[in-house]
Amino acid sequence: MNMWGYYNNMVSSKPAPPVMNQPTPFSTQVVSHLASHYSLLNQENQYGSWAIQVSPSDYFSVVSDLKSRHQFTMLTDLCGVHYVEPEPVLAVVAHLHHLPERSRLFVSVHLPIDNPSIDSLVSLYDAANWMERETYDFFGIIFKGHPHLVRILNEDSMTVFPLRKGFPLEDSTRDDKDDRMFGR
Amino acid sequence: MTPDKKTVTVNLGPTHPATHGVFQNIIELDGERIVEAESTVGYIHRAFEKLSEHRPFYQITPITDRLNYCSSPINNIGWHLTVERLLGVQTNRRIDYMRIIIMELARIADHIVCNGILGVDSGAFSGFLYVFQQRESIYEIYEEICGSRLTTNIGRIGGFERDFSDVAIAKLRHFLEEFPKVLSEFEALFDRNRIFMDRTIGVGALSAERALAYGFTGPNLRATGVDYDCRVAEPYSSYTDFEFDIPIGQNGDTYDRYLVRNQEMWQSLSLIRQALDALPSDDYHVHVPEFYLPPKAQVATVMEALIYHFKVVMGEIPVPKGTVYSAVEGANGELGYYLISDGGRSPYRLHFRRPCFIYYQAFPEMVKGALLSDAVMTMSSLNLIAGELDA
Amino acid sequence: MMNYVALLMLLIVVVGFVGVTLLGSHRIGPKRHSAIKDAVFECGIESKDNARVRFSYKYFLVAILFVLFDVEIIFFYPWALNVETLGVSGLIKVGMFVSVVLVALLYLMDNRVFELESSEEPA
Amino acid sequence: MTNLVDPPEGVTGQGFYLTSLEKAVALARKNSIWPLPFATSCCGIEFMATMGSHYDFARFGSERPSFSPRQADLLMVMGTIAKKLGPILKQVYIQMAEPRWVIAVGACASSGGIFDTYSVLQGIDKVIPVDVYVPGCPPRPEQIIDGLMNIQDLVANESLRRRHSDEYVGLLQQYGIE
Repeated sequence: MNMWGYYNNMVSSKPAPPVMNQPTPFSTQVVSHLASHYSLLNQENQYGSWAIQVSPSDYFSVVSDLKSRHQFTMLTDLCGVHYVEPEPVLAVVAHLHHLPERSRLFVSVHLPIDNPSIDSLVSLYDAANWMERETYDFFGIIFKGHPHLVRILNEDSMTVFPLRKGFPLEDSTRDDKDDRMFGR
Repeated sequence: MTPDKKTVTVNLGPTHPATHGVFQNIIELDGERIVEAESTVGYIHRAFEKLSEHRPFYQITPITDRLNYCSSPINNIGWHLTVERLLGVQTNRRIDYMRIIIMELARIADHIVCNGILGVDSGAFSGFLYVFQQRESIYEIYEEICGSRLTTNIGRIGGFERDFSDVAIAKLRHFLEEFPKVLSEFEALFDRNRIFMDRTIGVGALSAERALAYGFTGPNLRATGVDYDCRVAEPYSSYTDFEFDIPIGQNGDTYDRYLVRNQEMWQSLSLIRQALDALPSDDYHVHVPEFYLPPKAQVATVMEALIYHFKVVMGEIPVPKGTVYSAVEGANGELGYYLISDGGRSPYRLHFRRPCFIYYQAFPEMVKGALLSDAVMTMSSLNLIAGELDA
Repeated sequence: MMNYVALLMLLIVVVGFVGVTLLGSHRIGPKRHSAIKDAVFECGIESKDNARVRFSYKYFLVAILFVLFDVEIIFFYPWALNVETLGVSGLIKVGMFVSVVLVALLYLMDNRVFELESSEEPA
Repeated sequence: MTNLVDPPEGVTGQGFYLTSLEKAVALARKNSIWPLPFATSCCGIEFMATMGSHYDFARFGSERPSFSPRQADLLMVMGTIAKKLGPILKQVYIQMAEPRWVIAVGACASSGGIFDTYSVLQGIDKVIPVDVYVPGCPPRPEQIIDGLMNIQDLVANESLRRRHSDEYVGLLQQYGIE
């Protein structure tokens, strides 16, 4: 079985393995290109990958640009984060991956907690479907244009969004836990 | 009853024997052909991510065990690598090699389950029995190294809790001798088996483009012909030190996935052999007393050990703030840890990139137009682990 | 005639044992009925839709033919046990039987009974 | 020839052997328990190992795992039961034929285990009655086999009238099962 078959089709030379905690030159180039077209609210090297923060209105066009122009063909993952400080916001982080150049890019967007809604990426990446449903399930972020935005992991009857900070972790139905015994 | 309705609704799961876990597939059948499939997941959602936000770093290792429980050591070591990356800890060669031995052993254990069960689903029970016997010897090696069989909790942040004993090395050597025989036998049973080939070739095929669009990684992506492997693309631990091939398939069907997994077992065997032969002598853990629990005997006798034990357990250790994504090549794909640390004793947010979760959404497309019996084979060959899928 | 008494007793014992155990377990065994208990087992969820829908008769035909050919294997069993005593004549007789079955199979294949998804209806 | 099982207590005489029907039935039931493996997670993999050639679960008369509740005697719940799965487990239990036994394998099935979270059922005894609990996360195959042997003891000592008794009906009613 051959090595590097698919990579060879996509790029002429095999890129060198990335240096630990150093962004690849390719991703640096892409980020600077993005910075010239969009206003990047934040730009940070996260242990070897660029993480950029964009405004909710730019989010879809940035990701679409990254896919069509810069060939970030894979959406590795998409997740939500609930930041409490300095002000409570919900963030969506899309993990994009450029396979041949071995570059990862994290596009994040901050949304107000009282009306968290953002464009869905399903039209760009099929993988986004369940990831966005999961993020909706956990954080209650509404993805506009998602074909089937319902809860995926929790029961449909659930009314809260469990991964928001402040929602208790532990099961509330247990009556055998005596706090005096646990030192809490 | 609607007499005009031509399709029959068949419900595969949640407690169906063919699902090997708790998934639900509602399948619309026109005769024997699948017109439409819809999957429901979440039946063993255990809130790993919420749980991780309430556990100190070293206590998250047992939680990762239960992600893909067929290959827990990969999850454990992937988590340790993530934390070490956040802390900036450099491990020595011996630890790296030990980790590679364990991870490749776990990969073999996982592929054994997947391919053995694929055989069971196609009606050949005997292959399962042959390879599961060998899986027991992998368990024995785990037990010798960490004391546990399935949910291993192997290793610590910064290395291992104990060195490989002579018995462990001997058992590894014995396994390296015995397993190739059984694997050859297993391959002889299936590789050119007419019935098996008829049941798997062209079944559940997905093109490379579609697989990438769905975010496939691991053996399932490699079966489609894309040679993306975290071990090569973003080498972690010490994979750069060894020679190994990345087996790839062509058609992305069930047969190719089976072949890729089998070939990966051979590669893993070769990796274990290389790492075992070149195992340098050094410490089995690095000196990070803030995170590595001191030996229990010292806690009772040495003052520093007691202090550090207290600090580790009570979580009074400063952790750098930052966001880190670290991925390892799990047994069924890229297993990623997206860790946001705010400097506290437990992660501010920890998101697992679970490959199974991402595969499974392609299932309706993979089985569309296939026969009902093909759906069972496809599901089995994707190596869906419910614990990882539902997190 | 007396020779058959043993056979008769065997018959009584066999039928009696089967009957007594079946009836006995039916009488003694605990039973519990409720709406959920008597509902269709649908992998643990409530069943929806109706199983009584129309489907192609070809599946039924294939199922019946499978049973037919499956049962015919039973006829090989006495021959296989006595293959040496029956000798060549036995082989010829079985060969005749197989050829009859084979002709039937060829006839079915000619009528495209096993092609479930052919567009044209079988003759 | 050795006996596969020892005969129950009884009166032995010239050409006959007498015992109570209860003991004979118990003997038969005990050695032909058909399990329904309700395997959800980690413990399911250990059950696979138990079924495999090394531990050979079938030695105890459990050769045939039944995936339909109708022909099953023993519901083996292995692994975490989330709250979403709770009603399904209950449905499967109700649809099993009497007499039925339940074994909770592993910490998660017994008590929720380490997953004291909002989504996990804290022990299957919240929805169905359990006969034997097997501790461990996951239990070793030996422990699973020990659990089965405990079930065998229960089966062997169960009175034929137990399932008709008011206590049993009351027990089921506690769980809302008719």
